[in-house]
Formats: sequence, C-alpha cells, structure tokens
Amino acid sequence: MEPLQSAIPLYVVSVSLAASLLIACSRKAPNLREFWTVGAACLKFVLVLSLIPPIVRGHIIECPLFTVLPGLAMHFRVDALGIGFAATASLLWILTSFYSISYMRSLREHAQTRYFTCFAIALSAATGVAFSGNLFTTFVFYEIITLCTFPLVAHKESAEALRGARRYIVYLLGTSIAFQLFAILLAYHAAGTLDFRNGGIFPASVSAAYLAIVFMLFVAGIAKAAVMPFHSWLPAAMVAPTPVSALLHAVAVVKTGVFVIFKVILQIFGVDTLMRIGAGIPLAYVASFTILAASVIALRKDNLKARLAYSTVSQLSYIVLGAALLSPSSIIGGFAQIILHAFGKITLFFAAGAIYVATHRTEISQLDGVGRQMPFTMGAFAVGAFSMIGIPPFGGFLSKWYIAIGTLEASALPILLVIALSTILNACYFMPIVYRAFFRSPLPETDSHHTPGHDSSPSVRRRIHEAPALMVIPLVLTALATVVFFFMPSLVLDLAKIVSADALGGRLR
Amino acid sequence: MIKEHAPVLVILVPLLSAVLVPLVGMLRNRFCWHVAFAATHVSFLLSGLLLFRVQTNGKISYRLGGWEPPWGIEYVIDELNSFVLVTIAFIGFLATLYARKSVVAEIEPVRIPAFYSIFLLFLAGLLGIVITGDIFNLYVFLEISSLAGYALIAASRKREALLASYNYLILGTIAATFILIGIGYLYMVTGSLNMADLRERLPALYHSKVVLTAFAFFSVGISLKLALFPLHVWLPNAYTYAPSVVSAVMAATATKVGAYVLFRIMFTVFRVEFDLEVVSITSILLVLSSAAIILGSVLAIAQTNIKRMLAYSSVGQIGYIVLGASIVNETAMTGSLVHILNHALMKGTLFFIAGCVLYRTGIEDIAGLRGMGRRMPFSMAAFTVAGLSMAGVPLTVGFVSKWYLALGALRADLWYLVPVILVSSLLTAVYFGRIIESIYFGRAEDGHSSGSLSRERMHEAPTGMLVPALLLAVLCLVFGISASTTVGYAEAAARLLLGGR
Amino acid sequence: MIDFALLFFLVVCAVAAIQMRDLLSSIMLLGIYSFIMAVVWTRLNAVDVAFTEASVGAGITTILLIAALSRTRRMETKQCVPPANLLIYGTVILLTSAVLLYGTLDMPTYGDPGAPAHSHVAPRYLEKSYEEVGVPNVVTAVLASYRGYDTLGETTVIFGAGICVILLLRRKI
Amino acid sequence: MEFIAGKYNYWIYVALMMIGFYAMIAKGNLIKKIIGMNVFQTAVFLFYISIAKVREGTAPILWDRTVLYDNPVPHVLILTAIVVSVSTTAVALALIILIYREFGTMEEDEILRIQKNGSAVPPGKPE
Repeated sequence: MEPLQSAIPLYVVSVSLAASLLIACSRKAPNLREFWTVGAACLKFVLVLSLIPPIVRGHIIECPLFTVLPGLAMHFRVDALGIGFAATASLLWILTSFYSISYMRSLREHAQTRYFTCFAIALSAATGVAFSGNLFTTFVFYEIITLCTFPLVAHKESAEALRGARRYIVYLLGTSIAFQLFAILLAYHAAGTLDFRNGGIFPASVSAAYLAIVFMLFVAGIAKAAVMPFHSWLPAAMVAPTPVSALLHAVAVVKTGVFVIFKVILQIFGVDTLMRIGAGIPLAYVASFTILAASVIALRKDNLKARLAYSTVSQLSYIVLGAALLSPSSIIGGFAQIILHAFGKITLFFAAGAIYVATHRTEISQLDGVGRQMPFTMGAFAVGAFSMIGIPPFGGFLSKWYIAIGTLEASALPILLVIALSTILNACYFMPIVYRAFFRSPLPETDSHHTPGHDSSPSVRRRIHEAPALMVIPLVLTALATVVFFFMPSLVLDLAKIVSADALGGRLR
Repeated sequence: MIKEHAPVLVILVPLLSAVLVPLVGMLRNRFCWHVAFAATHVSFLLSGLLLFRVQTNGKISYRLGGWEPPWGIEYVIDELNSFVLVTIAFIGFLATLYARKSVVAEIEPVRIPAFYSIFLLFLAGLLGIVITGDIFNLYVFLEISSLAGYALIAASRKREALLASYNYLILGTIAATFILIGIGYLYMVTGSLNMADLRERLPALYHSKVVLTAFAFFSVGISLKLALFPLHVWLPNAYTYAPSVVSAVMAATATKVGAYVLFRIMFTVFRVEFDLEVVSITSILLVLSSAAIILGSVLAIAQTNIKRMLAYSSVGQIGYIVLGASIVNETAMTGSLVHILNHALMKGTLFFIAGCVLYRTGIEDIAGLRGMGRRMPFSMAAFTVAGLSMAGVPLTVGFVSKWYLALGALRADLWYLVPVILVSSLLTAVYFGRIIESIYFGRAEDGHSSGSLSRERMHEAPTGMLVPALLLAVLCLVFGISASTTVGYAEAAARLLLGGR
Repeated sequence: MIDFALLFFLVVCAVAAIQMRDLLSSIMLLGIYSFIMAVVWTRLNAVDVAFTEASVGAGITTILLIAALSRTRRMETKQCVPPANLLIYGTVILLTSAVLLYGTLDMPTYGDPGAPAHSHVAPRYLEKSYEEVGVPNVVTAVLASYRGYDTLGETTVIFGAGICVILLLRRKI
Repeated sequence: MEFIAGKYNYWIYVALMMIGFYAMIAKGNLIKKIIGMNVFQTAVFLFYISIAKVREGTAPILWDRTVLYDNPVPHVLILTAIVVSVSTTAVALALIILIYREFGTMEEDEILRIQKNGSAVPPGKPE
C-alpha cells in the first residue's frame, strides 16, 4: 500500500509540546494549568486514534518535517509498531494526568508547574520516538526524554533525589552518546541512510563482523530498555514521585527503549540480516538472563517501588526477547507485551502511589492488612500482579503465550524453560504482597513517615481510607483494561500481526 | 563603488574608525561606543555582501593599488575566507553591542576611548589576516591584532591579567617571529610572497630542506597562536583574567583565525599532497588534536572558575577544529570549518553569559551559580542551550560539527577517532551537566539568607548585554536545526581546500 | 674579513647583553648590538634598513628601555634556573637550531645572483619601478606603491602601539 | 671554505636567534626577556637582509642600467618588521611598568608567588 501524507503525527507530537508551554505560562492558576494537561492528553489521544484505521488497513503515514543536514532529516513515519506504542502512551497519559493532579495536590508537592511541564514534554518526545521515520529523529527524541525527565526524577531536590537523578542521567546520556551515537554513525557510514525500512537498510556487502559490532553497540546504547548490565538507572530513578515512575518508568521511558530496540532489530537490521549474522539468539540469551536475574533481585527487595522496578527490568526483557527470537509469533508477543505490560505495570505503580498517599508507607513489610482498608486499590493491584505473572484471564497471558510459541518456532527450547521459571519467580515476588494485604491483620496504624516511635500515642492514630477518588478510578480502569484485553485480544493482535507481517516481508500465515 | 571596493573597505572601516575613536573620545566619552558600533556594523554588512558575492560569482580578487598579483598585494576572497570573515565580523559586531554596558563596569572611563580604539584595531587585524592573499601582509595584520590583543587582555582591572598578557606577548612574539622565518625561507627559494603564486611555484621545491624548515616553522608558530595542545599554556590565564567582552571575542574569533591561517598554509600555500606525502604533518596534528580534545575536557572538569573552565574547554574545541584538517577528507574538513562558526556561537554565548553573571553578581566561581536559574532565567537559559550544544546534543550546532568530524573519521577508516570524539562529548556533558544541574536545582545556601534571595528574584542582566547573548544562543539552535546553509558554505570551502579529495 | 669580525662581534654583544645582571648595562649592550647590526646592513647595501635600525632599533628602543628602567628596578635578581627546566629549554633551543641549520643546507649560496629570490618578482621592481612610480630608490618605490598596504599596516601598528601604551598606563591601581 | 663563506651569515643568524630565544624563555626578569626578544627579532632581520645580498651588487637605488642591484624586497619587508618590533617592545615595556607598580618586582617567580599568596604590598613603590 502506498504511504499517506498527513500532518497529524506532527500535531500529535506538538499538542503536548504546546501544552507544556501553556502549562509553564499558567503557573499562577493551578486549575487552568491542570485543564491544559488534561485537555492536551485527551486531544492527543483522539488524534492518535484517528490514525489507527488507516494503519489497520495497511497504510503507512508519512510526515516529513525538515532537513537538518544533507542526509539527516527530521521525519515522521507512522506504522503499526509506532501507533501501538503511541496509543498506549497517550491513553495512559490521560489517566495519569488525573492521577498526578490528585497525587500532587494530596501531598502538596512543590514545583508542580515544572512537574507538569516536563511531563508534557516527555510525552511529546515519547510519541516523537513512536512516530520517528529514521534513527536520527529517534535519537533526538530519545535524548529529549532523557533530558526532560531529569527534573522529574530530581523532583524532591533532596540530596538523595539528586544522587538518583544524576545516576539516571549519567547512565542514559552516557550510554546513548558513547554507544548509540557511535552505532548510528557506523550505520550511516555503512548504509548511507538512517531511514527505517522493513527488511533493514544495510546492503549485503557489509561484513558480518561490522554488523555484529554495530548491533552490540545499539543494544548497549539503548540503555532505556534496561537490558542487564545497563539496568541500574531504573531502580535509581525510583526516587521520582510515583506518577512519574508509573507513566515514565513503567511506560514511556522504558518502552521507548524497547521500542527503539524493536525498530533497530526489525527495520534497521531486518530479520534476514540478523539471521545472517546470527545476532538474534545471543541477544535472546542476554534477555533471558536479565529476566531471571532481575526477578531474583526483585524477590529480595522490601521497598515496594524497588520491587516493581526490578519487575519492570525483568518484564522489559520479554519484549527484547520477543524481538530477538526473530520468529513471527515472538514478534507478535513482544509487541503485545509493550502494550499489555504497560497497563499491568501502571496499575501496580498507581496502587503503590495510592498506598503512599493514604498511608505514607513504602515498604512491603508494612502492608499487612492494607487490602481490607483499601479494597479497590489492592484489588486492582492483585489484577495487575496476575497479569504480570501471565495467568489467564488477564492480558499478560497473551503476550507470554505468543512469546512461548515464538521460542518453539525459533527452536530455542532453553528459553521456553526460562519463561516457565520466570513465571514462577513472578508469582513468588507478587503473591506475598497480595497475601499480606488481604490475609494478614492490619498493623497498628502509624501516623505517617515510618516513624514507629510515635505509634504508641493514640492521638495520632487515624483510620486509613482509600486514596482520593481521582487516584483510585484510574487504577481501577487500567486494571479492568488488562481483563478487557484478554477477552478482546484483537485490539492488540490486529496491530501485532501487521507488525510481524511487515517485519517478515508478509511471510506470516 | 561600495560593491567594488568592499574587500578593502571591510578592513579600512574599522581601521580608520580606530583612529577616529580617540578623537571623538576627546569630545564625548560615550560617543566612542557609537563610532565603534557603526564601524563594526558596516564591516559586518560588507562581509555579508562579500559572502553573497562569492557564493554567486565565485572567487573575488582585489588588487590593492592596482598592481597585479605577484608584484602588488592582493586580497583574495573565496569560499573559505568569506565564511570565516562573516563569522568574525558578526561576533565583533555583537561584542560591540555587548561591550557598551560591560566595558563601563569593567574599565575606568578615562580608558574607554583607547579601549574601543584598540578593540577596533584588533578586529581589523583579524579581518585583515583572513582576507589577504599575501603572506607578508598576513604577518603585518597578525601583528596588529596581536598587539591589540595583548593590550585588551591587560585592560582588565585584575592584576593577574598583567602577567597573563605579558606571557602571551612573549609567546605571541615567538609565534609571529617563527611565522616571519617561514615567510623568509619561502621567499628565499621562490622569490614570491603571493599565496597563489607560491602555490604554483612550491611543488617543484617540495623536497628542498629550506621549504621543509619553512613549513615546520609555520606549523609551530601558528599552533602557538591558535593554542593547539601542548602550546596552549598562554590561553587559560589570558582568557580568565581578561575583561568579559575581550574573553568572549578572543575565544570566539582569535583562535579561529589561527585555525584559518593553519588551513591556508597547509592547503592553499602548500598542497594536500605535501602535507600527506612529504611531511605527514597530518598524523602529527591528529595525535596533538586528539590529545587536546581529551585533555582539554579533562582539565575543564577540574576547574572551579567559570571563565577558566571555558578557557580549557576552548583548548579542547580547538582540537576539534584541527582534527578535521588532519583527517584530510572533505567530510571531516567540512566539520572542522563549520565548527569554526559553531564554536564561535557557543563559546561566544558562554563567555557573554559569564560576563553577565559577573556584571550582576560579581560571581566568578562555578559554585556561585547555584540556584542562579531563578535569578537570571534568560541568561541561564542561554547558558544551558550553549552548554548542551557544547556537549553535542542533537539539534544544536555542536552536534552538526561532531557528526561531520566523526563521519569523516569513519570515511577515512580512522574509526578510533570516533571514541575520542564521543568520550570528549561525554566529558563535556559532565562538566556542563554539573553546572546546569546546580543552576536549576542547587540552592544558594551560603552567603544568601532566604530573605535576600527572594528579594533578589529575577535580577537579569541589562538588555544590552542580554540581547547579544540570547541572539547567539538562538543561533546555536537555528544553525543546529537547519544546518544546511552553514554546512553548505563549509562544504564549498572544504572542496576548495582539498581539491576534491 | 671585516664582515666576519662584525658578525662575530654581534654574537659577543648579544651574549653579554643577556648575561649582564645590571640591566642598564644590558640595555647599553643591546644598543651597541643594534648599532653594529646597522653597520652590517650598510655593508650589505641595505641603506634604508640600516638607517631605520640605527634610529629606531638602536635609538628609540634604547630610550624606551631606559625610560622603563627608570620606573622600575635596575638590577636583576640572581636566579637559578631549576635543572629540569634548563633541560627543557635546552632541548627546545637545540631542536629549533637543529631545524634551522638543517634548513640552511639547501639554501642558495650567500650572494648568489641566480638565487630564485632575485629572479622572480624583484627584477620587475628594478626594471620598471622608475617608470611606474618615479622614484629612483626602489625600496621607497616598493614600500610606497607596490606594497603600500604593508606600509599602511605598519603605520597602524605604530598608532596601535601608542594607543595600547595609553590604554595601559592610564590604569589606576 | 667556500661552503662556510656561503653559509656564514645564516649560521650567525641562527646563533644570535638562539641567544635571544634562550633569554625569552629561560630568563625570569621581564626586562631581560624583552632584551632577548630584540636580539631574537633582529637576528631574523639579519637573515632577511642576507637574502637580499647579491655578489657585486649595489644598493637598489637606480642610477645606471648596467649595474647589478641587490634585491630590494627583503629591505622593504624588514623596514616594516623593525617598526613592528619596536611597537611590540613599547607595549611590553608598558606592561612591565604596570606589573612593577602592582607587584613591586620584575621577577616572574616572585610575581607568581605574590599572586598565589595574595600579598598585595609592593615593597618599594616608586613615585
């Protein structure tokens, strides 16, 4: 099918960019400011939705922007892969907006304007990555995300927050300059172009060793995908406020990373080239290692957000694994995981934030009986956890199923075992939380801020309620969504099949 | 008439205005600035006209006094120097704009007429170096600008500036004399002083020991002038203690002219074949510039004074400019040449802002910038943009140059230079990142009680100083987002220098 | 033979001027050095240059130096250069002189009328300058006309130096 | 012998130049450096004038068509260079006077020491 020309991708990206300006300008009027956030989020989602039908029909949407240098252009090009990511991110932005507003106001956080401004820019850049038509555009938006999430991670401005934020930026910026940019240069040098193209851009004359080096540099350079050993920025980033962790570190930022890996594998190298140089399976093993190792670490974390962070590291590698296996089903599974993991993980983070707002508790060992006091929150948490583990009837099952089939197609049996083992590990680190929350009697309620010395005083005792409705509703919705996805898999799989067919040159079924 | 004589007017306008300024200064002190402003403005417009004419009609040759080239002095304006000329004239123009407030704060009123006069001479000297096609004439203009440069540095109120200027004078004189020796040696065996004529006559003599010696002395002399590592020793002190506007102009123009002269000698007077096959100067420069790139960045990290940090970073950036020439292909050369402009934009912004901060708060240490984002939001935004650009963030000018340099290195199969470039980008990101973080997230704890901080909210630099800085910062973005124009000029110049290699 | 002696004497003067601890004597020796240089140049038929050197080099420079000395101190403090530094300086100087001497090997013999310098641009000045400029002294003709812009630059340098000195000496402590 | 006669001037110029060069980089006294600088530059001028010499040539003042003249070009260049050299000296001396006023000394190591220790008292302030 011939590509369609449309300016809508540009609008999608600039909606939140414009919103960030408006937000910054209305720092004196919080309600107006929040209106901009919500309005932009809704508008953005509608615009993204309007792009879906042509894509499902098999079109590709082109939107050239401008040329920076001869050979380097900013260029949008929307395909099924990109629209899936963009739709997820922009839908979740709406929910996160409500959640953030409530969260920030409940905790009376400082610098809220900066927070919402940076948030909007980050979303803008995430869709920019989703829509980018060449590696240069991807790289630009990738860096914008890194830079504009720095203030979000450092939001508390405490020494600890700054330390975490510094680590975050050093890792992300460092790897992207030292490795990713190097890889891009090498790719441009060999191929003469950076445009994404199904089947890859490298001419057959490029040597396998060269390509292998470029591939390794890419994997190392895209640290946002948190493949070990380049994962440690993610736990460090957990010093950020919870909505940031929820949307950015469970969805936008890390998904940007795996999305770029997906793009690089499928549209820079191409399945055939990677088969030729045999780079897929080694990467699959690295990803498998990450899946297991991160799960084991997650088991040992008592801090709820830290456990979720390591769970993210582990789950992201499923996506990388799906792409690395280079088989039709695994690609479908990897793509589905991008979307399904987003919904599951954001539910978990939302719940963690709600718990913090309601109880000021951050450690898992303090969660005894919370489920009885906050049934909706913890109910949703349980749903999210089930989806993560991959139990039917929750969405997470779909992606794992396809990846598992993919391992068979790629005849990589050991990896199937890894998936099985990891499912058990997932259950091991999620189920105790759910158990604790519902089946243990509540702790003596402390006032707040984990100061156990004060809990003897009866005057500071107070009952724990659910968090504000604006926080609970989004997390219930996302939890419901994971169920919906299981029963209406075509929402995800239609796009996934296009992605897979594009990548394999229509060889699917 | 103007169009015809533009090549000589570019020089003569600031030169004669320099004579005019002290006379005007006798009447009214503050008119000096007006004269300087008008002169640099005219000079900038003329250089723009020349660039335009070169781009449309090709090389311009202007015969001074009407004598034909090898006998008389010739000004030659081609793709290379028209580009450098505009860069210098533009920075000079903006600096004059900036100087109005800055100079009043840093220099006693009695000295202002002399200051502007010298300032104009300095610019005229630089422009003259760039425009001339005669190698001895180049020496004369080099001395004009150098003498003016020494005095400008010493015009600072800081007493450390005196010794810095003196040391620069000694090294600068050694450099100039070395260049003079080179000229003498070439004259001895060719009988000519005209660059184009030398280019024709030299190939037959490439293996003459006289020519080799001449080339060695040119290289060392120019490297000293352009502060190529390890001959950069004069630069940090000079830039640190000079008046703000002088640091900015010198960092943005003087070293660039040095690089220009190096390229002229290496590729116009001598030919590429000579550099590659006879002396292999390029491999020496490759090592030195790589060392400069890395060590400049490392030393910059270690500094606590803002201007000194910027000075060391200049050492590294000069390395980039020379690196492109030592790779010897069109891509890298393009990167090098476009970096002449790009670095002028970035470093100009940074030094301008350092001056703004000094003007408003008297702060010179990096630690003092803490929390400055709230007090001087526009200045700090410009600083941030330029800092990011120095680190080579895409869509800023810094990225453009580095892209071409790295790509050029790959095309020449010198892949190991790419890590050098990337590592130095990382180091640059570290030292600028640190500052940018403390600007926006640091709290100015010491010395300021919270009450005085809130009173000091928004204490921006005066418009006259802010506007040039912001303009440069905006250009950092504009030429980073749409680099085709600047890269186009640089590419044409690179083709000219390397002759299609 | 006298030329050889003069040149030798130059070296002696230079060494003495550098080594003298009394700066005033140093300056006087420098003046003598310049003056001998002027004599050498006269013998080399560079009359104009010799005049200039005698007046500017031996005259004005000496006066400037003495004027500066009168505002500062006359004696140089005894200093011992650290051996490490001496080694560096020694290397730099040996290296530079080695390169220069290497260069002299291929030079046209001193006074050779067929040297390229005398056969390319200069002949035209010698042949045509009288018709074209109308001054019998070729040096003046070239200075004033063919390379007039160098002379403009030269004047600018003097002017610039004057202004520089004004700029500097008006500094208040 | 002819070889020596053919190069003698050039060698002397190298020797003179190195004497000046040594003073410029190794001497600690600022005025000594300037003296060295003059020796250094004048040596180079000697080289230029030597280039101009033609055996049996006369000063380039035209009076007879048949006579062999010296090359006038180096003379012209050196006339300019001498002026430049004196100008540099003047500026350098102005700097020295200022440094002496500020630091009370002309020895580089002492100035550096004063700068480092921050002592501002010029011991024997003139005027």
